[in-house]
Amino acid sequence: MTANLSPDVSQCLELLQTMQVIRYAEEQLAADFAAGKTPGGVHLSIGQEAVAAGVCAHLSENDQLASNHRGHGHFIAKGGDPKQLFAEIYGMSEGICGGMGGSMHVADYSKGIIGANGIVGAGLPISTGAALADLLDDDGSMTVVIFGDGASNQGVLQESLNFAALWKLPLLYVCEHNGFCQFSPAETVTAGTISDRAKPFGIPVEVVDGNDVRAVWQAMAWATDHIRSGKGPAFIEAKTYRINNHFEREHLVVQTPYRTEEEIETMRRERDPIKLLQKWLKEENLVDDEELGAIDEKASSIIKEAVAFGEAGTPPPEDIGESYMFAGTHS
Amino acid sequence: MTANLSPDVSQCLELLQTMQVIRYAEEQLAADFAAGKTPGGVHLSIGQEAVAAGVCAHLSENDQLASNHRGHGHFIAKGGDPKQLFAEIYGMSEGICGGMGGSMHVADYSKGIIGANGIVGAGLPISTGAALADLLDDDGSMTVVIFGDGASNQGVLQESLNFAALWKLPLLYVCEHNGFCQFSPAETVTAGTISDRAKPFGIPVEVVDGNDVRAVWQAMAWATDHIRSGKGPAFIEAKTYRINNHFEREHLVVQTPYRTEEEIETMRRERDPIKLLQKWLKEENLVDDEELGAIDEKASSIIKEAVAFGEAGTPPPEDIGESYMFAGTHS
Amino acid sequence: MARTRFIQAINDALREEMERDEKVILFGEDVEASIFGDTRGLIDIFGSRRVRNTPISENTLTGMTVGTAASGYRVVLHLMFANFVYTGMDGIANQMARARLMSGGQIDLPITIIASYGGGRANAAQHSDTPFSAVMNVGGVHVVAPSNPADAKGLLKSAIRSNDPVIFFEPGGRGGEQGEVPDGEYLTPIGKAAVVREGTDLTLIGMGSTMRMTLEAADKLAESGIECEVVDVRTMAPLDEDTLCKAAERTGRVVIVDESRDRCSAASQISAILADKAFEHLKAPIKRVTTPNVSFPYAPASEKYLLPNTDKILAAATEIVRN
Amino acid sequence: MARTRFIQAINDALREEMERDEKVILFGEDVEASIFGDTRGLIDIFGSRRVRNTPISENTLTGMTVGTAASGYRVVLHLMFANFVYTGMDGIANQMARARLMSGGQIDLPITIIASYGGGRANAAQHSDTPFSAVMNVGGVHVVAPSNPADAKGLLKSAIRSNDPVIFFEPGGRGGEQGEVPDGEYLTPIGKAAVVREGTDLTLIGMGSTMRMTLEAADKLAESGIECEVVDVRTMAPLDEDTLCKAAERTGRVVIVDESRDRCSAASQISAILADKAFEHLKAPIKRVTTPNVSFPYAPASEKYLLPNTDKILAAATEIVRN
Ligand SMILES: Cc1ncc(C[n+]2csc(CCOP(=O)(O)OP(=O)(O)O)c2C)c(N)n1
Ligand SMILES: Cc1ncc(C[n+]2csc(CCOP(=O)(O)OP(=O)(O)O)c2C)c(N)n1
Ligand SMILES: [Mg+2]
Ligand SMILES: [Mg+2]
Repeated sequence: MTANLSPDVSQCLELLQTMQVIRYAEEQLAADFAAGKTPGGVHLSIGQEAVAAGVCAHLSENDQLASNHRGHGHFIAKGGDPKQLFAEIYGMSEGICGGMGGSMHVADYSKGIIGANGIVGAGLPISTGAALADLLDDDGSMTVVIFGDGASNQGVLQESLNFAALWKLPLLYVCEHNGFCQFSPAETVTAGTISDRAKPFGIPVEVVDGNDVRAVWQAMAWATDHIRSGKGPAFIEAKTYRINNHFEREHLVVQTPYRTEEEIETMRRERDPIKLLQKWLKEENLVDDEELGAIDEKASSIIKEAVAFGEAGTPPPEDIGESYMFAGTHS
Repeated sequence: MTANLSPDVSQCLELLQTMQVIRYAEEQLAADFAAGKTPGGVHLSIGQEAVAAGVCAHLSENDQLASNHRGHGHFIAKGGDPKQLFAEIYGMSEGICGGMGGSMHVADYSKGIIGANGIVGAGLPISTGAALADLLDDDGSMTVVIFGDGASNQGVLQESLNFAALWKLPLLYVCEHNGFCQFSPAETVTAGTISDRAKPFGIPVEVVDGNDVRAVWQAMAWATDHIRSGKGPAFIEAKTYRINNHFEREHLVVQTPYRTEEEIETMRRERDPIKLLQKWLKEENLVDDEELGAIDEKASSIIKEAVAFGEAGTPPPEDIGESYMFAGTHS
Repeated sequence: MARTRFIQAINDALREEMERDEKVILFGEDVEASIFGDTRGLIDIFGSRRVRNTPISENTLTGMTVGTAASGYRVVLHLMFANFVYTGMDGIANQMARARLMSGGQIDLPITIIASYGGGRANAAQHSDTPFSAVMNVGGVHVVAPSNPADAKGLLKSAIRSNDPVIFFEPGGRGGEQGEVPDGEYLTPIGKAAVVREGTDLTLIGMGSTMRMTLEAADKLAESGIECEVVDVRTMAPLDEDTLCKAAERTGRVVIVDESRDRCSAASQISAILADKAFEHLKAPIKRVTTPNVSFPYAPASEKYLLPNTDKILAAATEIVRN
Repeated sequence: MARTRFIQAINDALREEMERDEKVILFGEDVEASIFGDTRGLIDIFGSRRVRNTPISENTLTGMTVGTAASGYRVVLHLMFANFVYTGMDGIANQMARARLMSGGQIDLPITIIASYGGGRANAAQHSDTPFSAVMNVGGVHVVAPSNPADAKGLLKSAIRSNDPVIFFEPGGRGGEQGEVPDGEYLTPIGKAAVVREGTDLTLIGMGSTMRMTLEAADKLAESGIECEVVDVRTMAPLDEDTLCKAAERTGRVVIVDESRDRCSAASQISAILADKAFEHLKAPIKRVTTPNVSFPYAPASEKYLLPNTDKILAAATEIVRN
């Protein structure tokens, strides 16, 4: 890591804002799922918001982001509209994908959000192709792929690293290591340190505390600098922790706990990325309670608005599916 | 590498014998293909015999070997019967696979030869499964998978390394790096040093001169010692060179050469593993010309016999295919 | 007989077969915790040697089974969602389906793959497929899809004992459905369809997830005096052509109900067989009630619109019975 | 019109489309040297920016196309042998076939995948498949298979211009076959079958690699006074049901010839469509001449035994014409 740049106060407040919007969104979705308001399941990233926020702070709409099944935070941080997110997850035609994709498939191509994905690891080939387009465009844009520790065991990771290294693709790998692959603790299914897997390809690597949004931001400063200056791909492994269940139906299917309540409580208490940033800002006397309250309120109101928008949506016509299958046009 | 053991003279002579049998087999097959005697194509390993010989010298029939499309040498070195090999490649029912497999699919499970494979990289998952069986059997047997530099770009390599590391599988990876992936020089499609890809998984690695059969033998002494003592997988990268075309039809399809004739000639002259071993044995005064002549003659006669056996074969019945599809039995 | 939940019947089959033969091993992603419940508790009985959680690596998982099975183990791989058949397709289509013939019959491949298929739960386009066709076409693997707990148990036990690869499709979201399961040990044969209702006016052929609606349709049709012969295909590969043809011939009118996307579906294959071998007895067009060639939308009504249902069966039936 | 080799027609299509639209790019394993000759020389004309040799990584290759195409490029991926469709199946079945619907139509996916299929050259069980079915069933990708150089050129040009994914199957080992190719620019429409011969007694439906034998059979049948209507399917997805039904109705007797393994083949799908929509006009069982559900043996005679051929078509025809 060469860039030593840190986010300034206003950048920190934006990061905080983003994380809080994500948090409110997902707390709402947890409640919505429990209340039967979401037709499908949801995978929440509560506790992991610093990765989404820190990564996307360095990206413009021209940059592309491929995400995974746990992608609400990435969507919001990359500039996706929370209103369209909620409408989508509620299954409404006002949703960003017209209600066709749902939680696992949110995408807004106009903002470079090239899709969450239900196939673990599938963002890797897609982002490799997107980065090839960036390379061909040669306009300084880049692609980021966010994937989990579990996804790192899909061979497409190695395949993609090889492509990226060979072709010097402007591609950033962000492994969001939240400690678990579904119901398996990471170390039981994932050997070694994941980011080390990039090293044989000559791809530079940074491991950061994924709950420290400033650290993520800083690593991103380094990575984007590296990539945008034409030096090829980079890899960030962000160590974080999944607070919620794998999905909100987990309590119905998992009978033997794979982690302790105590561990979760400790993480929630001591490692919450939002609290950590708030604490630091206050310790450094960079904000007062009023400012923090305003951010909190704004975040909350954004999500309230989003929920209202979603609730006011209309389900897509029953027979709509076919019309989305093909462009039916040609050049 | 801890084991410093070298092959003794009689072991060297066996290695030489094996390499020469392979060489004669493949020179014969080159001629056979040109003469239209083999129904399908053949991929020859001329110049790479030291890998097959050196690796298999350390294996018993209880050990399993998964190979690739360039697998005649591996078959012979692991104890496969050259007669059955030729009958197979001639498409005869006396072939080791009844004429069903052909060059790319030779296998003799009774000798632990669990199959060449036409899908590049497919030996990796299969050998992972075979090594799991070894682990469950717990009888000291192990599995070896030989694959090319090109195959190393299939994601199943990474997937398999992860399994092997996690479960401490008795699995040896042998990358036969012959400089080319079909018509692409390795460095154009393969980033970095292949064996480094095993390191993030904590798998120990050895890079050897794959044209020096004694070096391969020595690396195998280390690797088998490591694996058989229960320490889990190991990885050998053997650097060698493919002398012949990718397949014997290549001259019909490749119009722009991807390597110089000069390079090939130099390798043939200076790096032939058979000549190298013969030279060393003579320089060290370990053999005389008569002994060398006898080995050569024996190899030649083994292949003559094999050819005759193959030629005397009978094509399988036209309608045989279906009968091989299913066991149709149950436990 | 005992009323048993679908998922419990599968779990019982696994447990019984693992008890019966210690060569049976089970692996797959989270088979210990078991997302669907079908492998739940087996780790406690059989331990980590025979029950193994794996990394997410479908390509290796399917290919691995070949190496382990050829070495003498009976391998059960749980693939979780049937869409992951595509993710691990090479191991199925290029390896396990080919290895026996390519070796000249040197090896047996006692492999069972379990996968949960089907739509209707807003799981969206990557978790709702019914990929019968993908595996039926490869040749070299048997394909079964039980429609009730008894067959689930009996077919899975047969699959595990078979010395050939079998893909066992369980209908997603039906885990809680109950059915009578015979006491004691029994096997449901692979390759045999079941005539589950006799009738003279119309033949309904269903399979797996579509059997319940098929039987419902038969009930409704009976109310209007149309007596249906109903067949449960149970095994898609090999197809029990004999039973299917006879059932079609008995009435001369056929509706086939399959949750697959229509193009190259199991329904289409059965239709093609009947249009060839039972043609002389047919009195009306062969109808297929399948899923259109469309990806599954997330929005529930748009998804449901695509899936087979009782009304669609009735509509198809009415068309050819009037006819 | 100019006599052109099959492989040359494909090469011409690629060159013309790459000249026409600089957004067209091509990648795949050894597309520079070109094992089949179809992409040969393009590197010299268009350079390494637009023509790229790749590593052997089929899973990434198929998935990549989605990312590059959604970003505005027209991507041509050469997959080499059609069996590698299985190796890269996730990118096809779970990604490119789904991404448009899942995004609510936000993106177009101008993707063309070229793959060479078919048996008969002792390439054995992993290099001889005709996996029409695997891709026909997924929905969301078009599937074409030309039978002659003119259609090869016209269909490939249409595929490259299409804003939707198209899988272009070229018949293996037919590269040298010559045919008349129209001068100047032309397109063969995707989704349209061609009636290539008119007749009143029997309808033969072939596609891709089976067209030559199908036409040969028609010639032979004509010698015995049986006049065949012959259809070249050309596009397997979407199927031109209209043309197929009309051709079937004209004679009431149908033989469908497809190199796929039979179970869930394109032939079965066509048969199912006819058994539904053309039923009233059928006078005889619908026959399929396909490959049995068996892996391809290496031994040439044992392999040939499985493949469709003129005699098998004649046998099927005789059965239903006598009938
Ligand atoms: C190909 C594939 N295999 C399995 C699954 C089921 N699955 C969904 S999420 C998940 C765990 C993913 O773990 P990780 O990549 O660490 O992401 P996390 O859920 O921890 O954010 C699994 C196994 C899937 N969706 N796709
Ligand atoms: C999955 C797959 N993709 C592509 C091919 C075509 N192919 C056959 S051999 C080969 C090159 C393999 O290179 P390497 O692994 O280095 O082995 P080598 O031929 O050099 O021994 C390729 C691309 C194949 N057989 N299988
Ligand atoms: Mg995780
Ligand atoms: Mg090589």
